[in-house]
Amino acid sequence: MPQLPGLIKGLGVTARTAGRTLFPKRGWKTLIPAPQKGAVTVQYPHEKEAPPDRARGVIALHEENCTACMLCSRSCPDWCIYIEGHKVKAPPRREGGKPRTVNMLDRFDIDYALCMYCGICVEVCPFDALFWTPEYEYSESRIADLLHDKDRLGEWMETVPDFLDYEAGSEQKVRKVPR
Amino acid sequence: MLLNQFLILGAVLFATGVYGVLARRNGVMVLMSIELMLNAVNINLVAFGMQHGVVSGQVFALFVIAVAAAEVGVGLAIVLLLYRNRTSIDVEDFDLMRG
Amino acid sequence: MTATSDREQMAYVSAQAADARVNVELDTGDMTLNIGPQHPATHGTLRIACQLDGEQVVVAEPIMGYMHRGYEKLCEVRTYPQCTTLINRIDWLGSFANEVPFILAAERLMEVEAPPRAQWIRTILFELSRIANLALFLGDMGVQIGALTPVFFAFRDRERVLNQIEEVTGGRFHPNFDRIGGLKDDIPKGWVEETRSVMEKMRTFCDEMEDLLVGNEIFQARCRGVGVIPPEVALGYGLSGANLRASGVDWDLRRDANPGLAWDQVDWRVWTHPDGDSFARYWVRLQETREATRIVDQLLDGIPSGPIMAKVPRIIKVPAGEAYISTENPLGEMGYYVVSKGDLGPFRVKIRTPSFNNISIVPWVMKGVYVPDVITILGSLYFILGDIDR
Amino acid sequence: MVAQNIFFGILAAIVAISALRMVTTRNIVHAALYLVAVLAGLGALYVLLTAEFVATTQVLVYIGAVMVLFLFGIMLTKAPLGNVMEMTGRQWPLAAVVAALLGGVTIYSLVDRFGSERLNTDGPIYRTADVSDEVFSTYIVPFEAVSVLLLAALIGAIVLARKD
Amino acid sequence: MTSLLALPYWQETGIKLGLALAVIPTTSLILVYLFLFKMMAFMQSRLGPNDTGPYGSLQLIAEAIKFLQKEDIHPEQADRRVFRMAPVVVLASTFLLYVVLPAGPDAIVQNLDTGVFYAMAVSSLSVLGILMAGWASANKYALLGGLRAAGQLIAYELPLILAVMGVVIQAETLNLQDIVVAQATGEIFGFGAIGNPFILTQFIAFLIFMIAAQAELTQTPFDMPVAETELVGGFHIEYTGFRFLLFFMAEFGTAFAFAALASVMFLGGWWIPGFEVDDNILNVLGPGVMLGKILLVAFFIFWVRFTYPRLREDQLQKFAWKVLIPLSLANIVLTGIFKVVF
Repeated sequence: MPQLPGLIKGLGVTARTAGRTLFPKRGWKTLIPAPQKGAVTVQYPHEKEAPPDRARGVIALHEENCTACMLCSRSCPDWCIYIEGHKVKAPPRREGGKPRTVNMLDRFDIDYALCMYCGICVEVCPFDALFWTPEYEYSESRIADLLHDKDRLGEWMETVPDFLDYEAGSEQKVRKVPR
Repeated sequence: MLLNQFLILGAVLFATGVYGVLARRNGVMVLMSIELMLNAVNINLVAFGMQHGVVSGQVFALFVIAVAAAEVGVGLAIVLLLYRNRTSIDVEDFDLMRG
Repeated sequence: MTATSDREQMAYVSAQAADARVNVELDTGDMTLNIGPQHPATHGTLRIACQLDGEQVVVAEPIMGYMHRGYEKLCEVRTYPQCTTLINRIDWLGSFANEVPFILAAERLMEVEAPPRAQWIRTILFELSRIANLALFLGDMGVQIGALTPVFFAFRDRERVLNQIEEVTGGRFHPNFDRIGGLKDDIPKGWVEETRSVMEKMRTFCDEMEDLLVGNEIFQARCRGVGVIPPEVALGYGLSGANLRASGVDWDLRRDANPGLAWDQVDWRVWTHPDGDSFARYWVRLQETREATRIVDQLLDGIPSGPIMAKVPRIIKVPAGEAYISTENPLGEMGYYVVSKGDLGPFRVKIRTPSFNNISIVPWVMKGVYVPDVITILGSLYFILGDIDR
Repeated sequence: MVAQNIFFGILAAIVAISALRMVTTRNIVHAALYLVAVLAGLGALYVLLTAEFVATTQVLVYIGAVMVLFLFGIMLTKAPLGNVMEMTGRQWPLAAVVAALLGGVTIYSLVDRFGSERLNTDGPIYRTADVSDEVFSTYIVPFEAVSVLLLAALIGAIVLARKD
Repeated sequence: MTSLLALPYWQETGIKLGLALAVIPTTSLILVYLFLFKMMAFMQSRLGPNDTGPYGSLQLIAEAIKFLQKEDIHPEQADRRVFRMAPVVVLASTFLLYVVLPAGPDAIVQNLDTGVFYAMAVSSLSVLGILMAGWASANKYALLGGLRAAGQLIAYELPLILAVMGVVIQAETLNLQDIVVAQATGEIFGFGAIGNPFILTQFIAFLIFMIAAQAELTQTPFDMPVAETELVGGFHIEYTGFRFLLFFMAEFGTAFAFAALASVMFLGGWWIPGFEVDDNILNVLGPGVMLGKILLVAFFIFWVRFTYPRLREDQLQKFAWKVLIPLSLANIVLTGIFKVVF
């Protein structure tokens, strides 16, 4: 078969794509134009994309686990985590034990205007207090509002998905999200 | 309409063209003034053609337009050549032949 | 090689003309056209100062630094894990590939080696980011010379690759997934199958590009014979990556100097093209994208089981020493020269980015070309601004 | 007839003023654009004189080709934006006198000869077909000559404008 | 002509001109919505504008309103008068084109004897506006774009006219209405049920016409005057707001006009097989048929636009002078021979 000229082939590609967009395969309804189905774009405000579970959308804080150890704050590459705490005497864990000194968290702010979403803080946290959630709809019109305090960060906790199972051959253990 | 309307307009255009050719220093401007004169002739041709009820006036106007196009092509080529060689299109600069 | 000698002669003549202009300051009516700093063809803030004669370029000089972010200096005041967040942002289209050489250099200094599973996953992600990067080039080249549609196809299909990267690393553009001694996490269940189907789609995308652009007569007319770089000149200017391979130099760090990733475990080949013109550069990159999908397919088949992290201390202190590791990144040879004094962070990081060297050939290759060819050549040299000004 | 006279007045004013501005303006691109106005006005006047083919040719050749060529040439020779003082030579008063004399003599003789003779509007109206009939019968030799002239001009222009 | 409610001449002309004036924004709206917004989006697996109005059909109106709100900016160095006039000149050229486009036996603004010739002459006016815009913007990119546009439009004017010549020879008339009639009454080797659309007998001319029209419209394989990635918009780089809108409207209005010319000259215009040529019903049905044919032609114009990369300036000139013009001359000779023989 003689080679088709590239010019015509190119037209074929675009026409085919247009056809596929207009008439996606939908069973017996295939011949009814349905670009809404055929287009690969997501019409954002109307329909929302579901990011993967591991997507780094926003950081959630499980406040009970935080000991204000400052590890996350120190390992942040652009120092956007602000932690303040004070020490309190907590009742002993067991009857008759010594009263413990516990760090109480006064302030835990993440400035998302500075955050680079690298996830180092989540990784270094030794007490499972920080989690990524795929939520992404928290843009603000004022840049100062991007500073999330610990209540706001705590609210994100509900949206944290469970950790995924691993592919076969992995020796990693699936962690649990504290609820 | 008077015949003279057109003829006098042609005369005015022609005189303006003559002024342009004589007074202007820029080569392209001189060419354009010549176009003006040719057009002054054209309107006379067409007006007289209508006055006498013959089609030759229009035919000659067409010939003039064709000749003008040829003239502009060559003229502009010369001007561009001058510009390239002398980086100027001022006709008063081109006085190499002056003794 | 007559084309070369003609070109050299022309370059010589125009250099003479340029010298004369500078020395005598005679206005010969040439026009200076600044392509950039804000210009669609420079995809970023690069400026090409062109001296034009009509539409012909007499001298073209790339002026860079509009987006310099001082990453080498910034790395000096950060710990090793923090550095990878910055390094991600050098070549932002193939960002996982950026992390690898730096991490490898640090690993060499610490004398640890990532476990095989980590190496395989690293290689897969490396190739995925290569595909994501090159796919955009394949479409963008069309835009540079006026075809609107390919770039939309490129964005459409690159999205799938980015999704795959995101599913593993959590980041689409800045994965920050590589760690000294291994990887941050293992791959989730079902990812391998999904990636296989995505690779299938990417091959379809490559076929579409072949029909839309490579086979297109107009594209060939625009690219063939435009911006010819002979092999010796390419080597002389330190070109690397597909730009070098398009000049017929069979050189690929993945094969020639594998720094410890899984490329030697699979069967693939290095594509070269003898012409050295813009078309050759496009063609080589197209074949490389295909080859990368094949590499990924093979790697997916044989991911070894095991841990993904070697034994490294929780607080990473790198022993004193120096190491230079370079890998074959999507854009070319990317190398990190890491000097450590035994601290938490590097003492000095020198980053050898491919785009910086690739773009430095612009004054040579753009002598005597037309303005539209400037765009073609810029597009086919394929640089990323973050990669020039890091 | 009134409408025609009004239109003639408007068009003639445009033509004459544009022509004057053309030879007096200091900006060469403006001059070319004024010439475009002159030519367009003349084209409209041809329509008034029932010479539709000449009018269309005027637009096609003069405005569409000749003037574009002019502007092209002007812009290739790097026409500066703004006014240039040295557009008019030192001898312009003399030129003005000559032109005024020429115009005065011509107009005087025209008025003297034709006076208020009316334009013969009842004569036959020649459409395009008649013009072409005339061109390709009576004037076939001049037509061919013009063709050869155009060809010669074309070749001449190419030879002149070539770089080598 | 008298059938049009027997209005005085000037009123009739006024109405017709008003209609033609209103048609330009409408047609460019149709083309932009159908092709630039929707078809291009589908060809790129997108959806296109979707929010404004049903299926996003009011998007262009919204954009027009947006353009109207914008400040009218002149560059500091610009030649203001010329700068302001340029888009009007371009739009005027488009408008004058609409004057001779027939949409039915009587539905035409002015049935000129030399309709084809007039259309060619008028369409060449837009070069003037483009050159003015390019020069007056005081911008190197704009000037380069203007010069490129001028060079290109002059070069492609010739094949355009020469391609039309084939049709003119076959129809034996320059009048666009008569060309339609000639196609309606013509027959190919005795088979006259669908008339003789000249696309069948003048296919080479049709191809040349479409290619040259593509170049005249500066659509993609020939869009180097506006080339976004090279000249960043070329001659209209400095235009904002309403003036840019004028350029935009002119671009698509002219595309519509050229598609209309093509459908009149090659596809049989407003005639529908099975009707008498001067049937009054065609005045009603004709515009619809015309619109369908125009959209078909425009579809091809834009299909090519969205698919191909652009040529280089010298390649474009070479293509015009070395391929198109000889080909169209050969077509004229062939047509002449066939005309004499048959």
